[in-house]
Amino acid sequence: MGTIGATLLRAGRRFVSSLPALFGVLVFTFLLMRVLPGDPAVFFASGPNAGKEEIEVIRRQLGLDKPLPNQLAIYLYDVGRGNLGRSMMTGQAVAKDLKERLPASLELTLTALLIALVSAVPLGVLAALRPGSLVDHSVRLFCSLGVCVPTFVSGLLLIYVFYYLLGFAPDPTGRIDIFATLPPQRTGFLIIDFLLAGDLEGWWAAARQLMLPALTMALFVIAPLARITRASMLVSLGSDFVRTARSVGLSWWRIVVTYALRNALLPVITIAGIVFSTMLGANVLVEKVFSWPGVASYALDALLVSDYAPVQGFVLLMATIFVIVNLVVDVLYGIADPRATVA
Amino acid sequence: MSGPLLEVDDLRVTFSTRRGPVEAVRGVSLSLEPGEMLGLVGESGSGKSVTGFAITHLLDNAGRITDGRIRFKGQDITRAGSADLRSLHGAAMAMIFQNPRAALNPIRTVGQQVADAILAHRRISRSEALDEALKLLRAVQIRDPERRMSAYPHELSGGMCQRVMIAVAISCNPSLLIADEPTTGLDVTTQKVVMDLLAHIAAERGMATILITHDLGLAARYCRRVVVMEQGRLVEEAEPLTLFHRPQHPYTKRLVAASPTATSRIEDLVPDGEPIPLVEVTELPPPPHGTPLLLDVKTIAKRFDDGTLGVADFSMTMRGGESVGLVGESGSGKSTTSRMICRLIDPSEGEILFDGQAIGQIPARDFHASELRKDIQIVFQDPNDSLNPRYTAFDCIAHPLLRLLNMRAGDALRRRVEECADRVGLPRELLQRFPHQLSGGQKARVGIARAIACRPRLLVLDEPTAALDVSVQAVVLQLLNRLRREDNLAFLFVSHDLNVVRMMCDRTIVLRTGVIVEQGESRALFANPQTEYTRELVDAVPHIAPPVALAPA
Amino acid sequence: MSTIETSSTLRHTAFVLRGNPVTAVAAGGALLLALIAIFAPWLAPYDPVVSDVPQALLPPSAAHWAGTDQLGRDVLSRLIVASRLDLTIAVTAVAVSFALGSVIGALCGYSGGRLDKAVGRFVDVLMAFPLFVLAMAMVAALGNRVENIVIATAIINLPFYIRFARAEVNIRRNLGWVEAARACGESHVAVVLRFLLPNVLPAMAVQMSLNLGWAILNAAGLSFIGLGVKPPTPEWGIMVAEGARFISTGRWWLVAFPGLALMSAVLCFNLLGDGLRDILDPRMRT
Amino acid sequence: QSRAETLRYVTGATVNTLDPNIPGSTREAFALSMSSYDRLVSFGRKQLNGKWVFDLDTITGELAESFQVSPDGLKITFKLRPDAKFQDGSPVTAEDVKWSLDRCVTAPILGKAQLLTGSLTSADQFKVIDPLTFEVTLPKPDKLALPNLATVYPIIINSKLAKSHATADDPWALNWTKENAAGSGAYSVETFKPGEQVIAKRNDAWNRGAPDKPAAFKRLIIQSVPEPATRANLVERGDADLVIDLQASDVQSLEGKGKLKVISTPQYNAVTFISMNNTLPPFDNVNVRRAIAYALPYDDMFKAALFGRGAPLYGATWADGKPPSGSYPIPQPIKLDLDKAKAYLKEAGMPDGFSTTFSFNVGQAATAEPMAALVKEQLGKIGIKVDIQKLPDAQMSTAINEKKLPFFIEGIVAWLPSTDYFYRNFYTGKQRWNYSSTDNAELEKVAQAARFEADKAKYEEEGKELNAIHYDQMFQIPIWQASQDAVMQPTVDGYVYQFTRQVDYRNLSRK
Ligand SMILES: Nc1ncnc2c1ncn2[C@@H]1O[C@H](COP(=O)(O)OP(=O)(O)OP(=O)(O)O)[C@@H](O)[C@H]1O
Ligand SMILES: Nc1ncnc2c1ncn2[C@@H]1O[C@H](COP(=O)(O)OP(=O)(O)OP(=O)(O)O)[C@@H](O)[C@H]1O
Ligand SMILES: [Mg+2]
Ligand SMILES: [Mg+2]
Repeated sequence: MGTIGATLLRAGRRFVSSLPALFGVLVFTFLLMRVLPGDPAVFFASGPNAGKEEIEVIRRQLGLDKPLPNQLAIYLYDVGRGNLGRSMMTGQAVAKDLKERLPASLELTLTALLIALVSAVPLGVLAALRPGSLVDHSVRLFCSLGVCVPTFVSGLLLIYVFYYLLGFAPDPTGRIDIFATLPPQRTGFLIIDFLLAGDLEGWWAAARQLMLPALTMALFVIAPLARITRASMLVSLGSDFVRTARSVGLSWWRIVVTYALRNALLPVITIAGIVFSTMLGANVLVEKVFSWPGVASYALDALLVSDYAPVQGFVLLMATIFVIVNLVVDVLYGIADPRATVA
Repeated sequence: MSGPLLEVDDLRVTFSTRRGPVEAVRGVSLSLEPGEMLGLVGESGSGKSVTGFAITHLLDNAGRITDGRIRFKGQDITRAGSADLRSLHGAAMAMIFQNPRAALNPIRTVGQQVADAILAHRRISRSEALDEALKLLRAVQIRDPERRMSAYPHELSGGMCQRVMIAVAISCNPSLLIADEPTTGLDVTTQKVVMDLLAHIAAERGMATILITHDLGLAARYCRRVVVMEQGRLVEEAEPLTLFHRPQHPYTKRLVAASPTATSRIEDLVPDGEPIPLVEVTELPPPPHGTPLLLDVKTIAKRFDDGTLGVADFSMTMRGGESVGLVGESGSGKSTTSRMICRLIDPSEGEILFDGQAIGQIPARDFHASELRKDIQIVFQDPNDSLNPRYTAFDCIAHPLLRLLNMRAGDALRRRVEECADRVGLPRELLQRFPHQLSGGQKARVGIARAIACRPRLLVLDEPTAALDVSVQAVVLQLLNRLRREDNLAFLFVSHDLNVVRMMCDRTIVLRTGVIVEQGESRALFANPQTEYTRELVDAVPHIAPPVALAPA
Repeated sequence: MSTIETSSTLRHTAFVLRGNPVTAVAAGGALLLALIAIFAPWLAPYDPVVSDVPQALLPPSAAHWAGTDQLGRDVLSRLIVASRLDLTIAVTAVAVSFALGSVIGALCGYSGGRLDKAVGRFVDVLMAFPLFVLAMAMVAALGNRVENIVIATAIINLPFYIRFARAEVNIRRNLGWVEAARACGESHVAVVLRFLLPNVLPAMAVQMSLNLGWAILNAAGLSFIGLGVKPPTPEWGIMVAEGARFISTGRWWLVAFPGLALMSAVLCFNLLGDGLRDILDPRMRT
Repeated sequence: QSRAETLRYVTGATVNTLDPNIPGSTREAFALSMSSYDRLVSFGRKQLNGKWVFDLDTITGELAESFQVSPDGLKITFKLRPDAKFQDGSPVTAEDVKWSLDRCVTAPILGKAQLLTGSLTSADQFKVIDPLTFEVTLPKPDKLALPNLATVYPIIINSKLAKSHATADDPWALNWTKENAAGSGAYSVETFKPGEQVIAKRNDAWNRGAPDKPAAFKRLIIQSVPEPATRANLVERGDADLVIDLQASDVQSLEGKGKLKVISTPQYNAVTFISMNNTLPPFDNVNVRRAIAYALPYDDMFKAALFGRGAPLYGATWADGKPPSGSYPIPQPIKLDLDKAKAYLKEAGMPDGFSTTFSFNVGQAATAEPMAALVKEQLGKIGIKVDIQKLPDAQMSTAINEKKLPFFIEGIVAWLPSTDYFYRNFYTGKQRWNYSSTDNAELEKVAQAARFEADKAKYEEEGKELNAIHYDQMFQIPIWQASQDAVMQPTVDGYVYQFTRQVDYRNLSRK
């Protein structure tokens, strides 16, 4: 269809226009890392008797002995060739580390987002159907509760209750029970790989493992999603076209879902996109608490020890994902809202 | 079927609001025969829509029918349950709303929306419903209906949307159609086409129709019977001709007088209004020879950033105290032109001379500092958004005085503001109010007071009364007319209501897609249009005349 | 403004609060918090930084209503005193980003064109950053002093305010009263700062109150990874982070009470934000 | 293999390289390398206060079947085990040993600086006599030469395999060994996910364990769980077999519950200090340092930060004011005594105190933060205003290296904990580990002399002398040796406290 073509075209144009922003992120992170007072060479030259010489060796290895503009030029050149440098911390190529860890983060974030959407949208709709009622107030209260607890606290509490006390949840040590056999890697998303391999038991194990961390993250973002759903649902319920729908006697379900909700979801798509990108970067603490081998905790560790390459790589990755998510949102929006393509 | 289709008996509707209950409809009784078209007229807020919503059970949650009875086809539906309502809605009675674009679901194709309405009442498959929908689109005379089936509302013009809306409403052949201001917001020309279609369909299908409108001319043109509402009550019911020529109720009299017609004069608009010293419009003293033109616009054009050409090759002249009208359909460039002349936006080409000085070259960005800023002032279209919500009326009027005349806060300023308020007939006690605490007419007065506070020489009026009720419009027009005479103001009057322009302006310029199509002395121009376009415009204006459309065939 | 205005504002506020008990409670809570913060030193039963190691890790009792911490300090006193710092951090951080963001956003939204594009790019860069990492990096680079935590929090909030103000101004810039102001001889800059900005503030104030809670959480997150306020200064986030270490040994009071404090503050601000919308909207007035 | 044959070990840090020589290697990497590689020799073990700890003084052969030190102490000859095989099945030869040790002293890796302390500095010192005989020559007799060969770094690598992965840029195949183990150790690495986990399989051919047997567990899972509370939960619920590096409070509570085996040994080769930079005023004044030493709330810190788990190094009484022993560290005769502290301050000419900053690193926050708070509070009482600085790890090490921090918490570990080794490495030179920036000619002279002292009694005397100087000058304040708490399932047996402060998986078995 023409509209989809136009949407894609627009998305493409938008991608090109966000390239400067990506470049800005690249340079900014580079400089930011150099401003950090920690010297990675000193930190990693940690053996006893490691003296000036060792530090110099590491500094040379990291290319930190060159003047800053040269370093930047080399870095940009390397990034251009897809080389994100090496992590001192893991001793691996950053690109490899990120590639291994990204699916874990994405899987977690997407599941969390899904949980959040599945609970936030009905809650928001419920609240909007009877604004000012007890239901409405309870929804607002419940959602606000979620935002009030820092994720690391809710995470630890969930572990304490569901793993330690009740034993419902599997041990919170990463993506899969350590004794389980991994499915052949296809997508990197365990719950998909298990399905592809037809291993339902494994799938269940992976899904159980995913539950608590995803829930922890979801609790934190239900509120903004429910709030925007409620607000836009109120707007669309009060709109003229819903009145039209009522005036011709459409069924309640059709009015609420097809007419009001589908329109109300448009802003939710946008917010969900923003929420997704922020979550991906901000789930550091959840990943830490659940020993989740994701990119954010990786970057955090690197940041604390001034390991430049992983942090730079991570930020670049996040920025790229941010751009891609924006594109996806754009495309979704274009499909969901025919008016979007006109602009 | 025997007996009336709809009988409303002493209907009362109350809204519970923050400030307690508000009775919006207070005892309305009316009846409607099958196939009849009834006009329901009245000013804004008189309860027309609420009556319509009450009959169709579409009131907001806050509204309740507190008393009275509604009988439809002999059956009491006052307290109909939700199951009854579903079969009632659409199948038995349907409604058409004011803003057609907003009344259609923006993210669903129009074909589907019509089909949805059909499916709500008939057990047929979706594809059958779509076929049916196509037929309906054809019936409402949409060009190229196959293609339009998969169009979204935003891809259609306002008139087309209204046709779709009509198709939705008639999809299940209701016996009662309530059209709530179906053509407000549409162009004069489109308005006529849509109304003709509606009347035609209603007649063809034998649907009874209630036409809610505040335009007496419109009601007169299409209805056999008109009821007039004021503050929730029916005050008069009559045949249109009777109503217009021999109105009984004082309110109706005022309403009729205020409605501009092809022959009315400003002085006639407000029969019992404040007496205004009559000065003949045509007897303006001829300007002494040699005085420079007040305004000399030389072939200005405006090209927007996105490439659209808003106005092309526009030239005009004005003398001091002269009044020039600018008419044209929506989007024809009226506002763009007036803003350029006001120096709020920069023309892309051309020159503007004011009082002999070239002001076209001063960028709009810097014009606020110009000596001439206070000589050219503007009154905006929508009084609702032309006042800063955080300024009181006093602040609004004082603003140009403070900025342009460098007056200081104090007694002198207060006196000057009060004087302005007096001149526009704004009670002094309203000066401390905020815009949201003022009525539309009052807001319009504040806007005018602000514009004349600095005693400008040229006043640009961009549809100053478009958002006002006829009676308020009448007062405002009269007020403007008086001010003009008193101060020898020149007016550039933008409007799409030809009757108003004819009354207000010595000369008229007709614009279409940014180009002047015709100009000349107002009366002559309207009496004898030279171009097809102007003729269409003139013809489309509803006149009070015998209802031709429904003349027995 | 005039007295008529103030009294009507008060009346209107009272009206909204009466119709909306949740907001009223939230407003009460926020007020209480502010009072606690102001009078903290006099309210705290013990000195919040003086240790008493033999009395460490005691569960809540009559002497220590919220128990004692690892160093035997009274948890309740620390909570009370911490309110001051936390509210300061939240309020200043939000105020800074609000002040900067609204002005920049408003100017962009009004002018459009090149400035708008340039700032838009900058905002894109900021938004594309994983915000928490940005905050961490900034605090790590500048040192974990309160000012820097405030600055970092402010900067990561900035893009939202810029966007918000930009959008709000953008839809208003062609309204009649804006052009009227120009016809009254105001320059573009004056129109933005003196006319448009005050009108978008209410909508932004709502955003602001929502962000207050978020700013506290952000500081808490920074503390959790060790980049928060310096010890032994009491701060809710640090207290929760420290307390979290003791969950597994059943010393619930160390995380429960600071958590509760944090929670009620965030909750108050969030609910208040919803209510503010009603109070500040001039159209809802009569 | 069954669950019982698997050891699941959870830890806070991660194995980040399979070659412990790579700069930046973690303790976990060291621990793994102990099992994946063999060295020529290894330390024995001894019982101390009823717990098994490593024994510096007994060196036993690992790849070496036997070794001989020449009478002049300048030559050490190793006889390799004829049956020793690398994990790929090829035999271990003296060539491999030579390549590996050459690499250790030439390549830019961590081993270089370590072996230096044992007078092993050049490839010339290593000689292949025959395929199973290998000789090390020393310039001077050095007590630490042999122990050095038992430390983490001098791993014996399958040289043919490694060389096949060497490149011109990387002649020692460092990039390859980082991710691949080519040793002859008790476990071969199956999967290695840096930052997550390592799974290792028993090498059944390995027979260097106690009575000539392979290691007990068939499989090792070394998993990284950053949250200490979660680690405690895991071991308590039986999901993990062995955990170290728990929070003191968790260990205390687990010990109290009595369901698990908790083995606590003070970290005999590590010391925690309150350190002062002796070159920065006011800490360049010995009386200020003494004042601080008497103003610290030792007991409170010990209880609040460590929950009393560890060996205090304060509060001793030295009869006649002389150090009772020549070993390092020994408990110091210092305790909280504000009057004395004030007197010293006065003597230093600062009766009203001064202001300073007190730093610690984020990674140590769990213990350091309460300590810092207490230090600030106590010093405040004698007029010293302390501003606490919490620095990210890299920042802290940079600042220490640049000698910018005046007053901070730090710790040291020595793999070869002899008195002279401590004093030479941690109290001399302009290098990072000389936290106190000590520059004391007397100390340096005695320490250097002690290094090559063969006579035990004399060595003890020199040790006492060094300890006396340290106490007199109070360069920095050793406060304690924290406990190494290993919490394990009751079925797990054979835990020995190792110089790496890690678990040696080869020691462990299940009852
Ligand atoms: N939801 C509502 N709550 C409170 N009052 C209402 C509500 N809807 C309408 N009213 C009141 O009912 C009265 C009649 O309103 P109605 O919309 O019927 O006027 P109208 O004649 O249709 O005017 P217009 O020409 O402007 O459409 C008005 O005074 C209005 O304030
Ligand atoms: N800022 C702008 N950018 C691009 N196009 C514009 C802009 N402003 C107006 N236009 C276009 O210029 C044309 C003239 O607009 P203008 O507002 O002057 O019409 P108008 O005659 O005042 O219409 P109406 O009766 O609806 O007010 C329209 O086609 C409009 O779409
Ligand atoms: Mg109406
Ligand atoms: Mg216009």
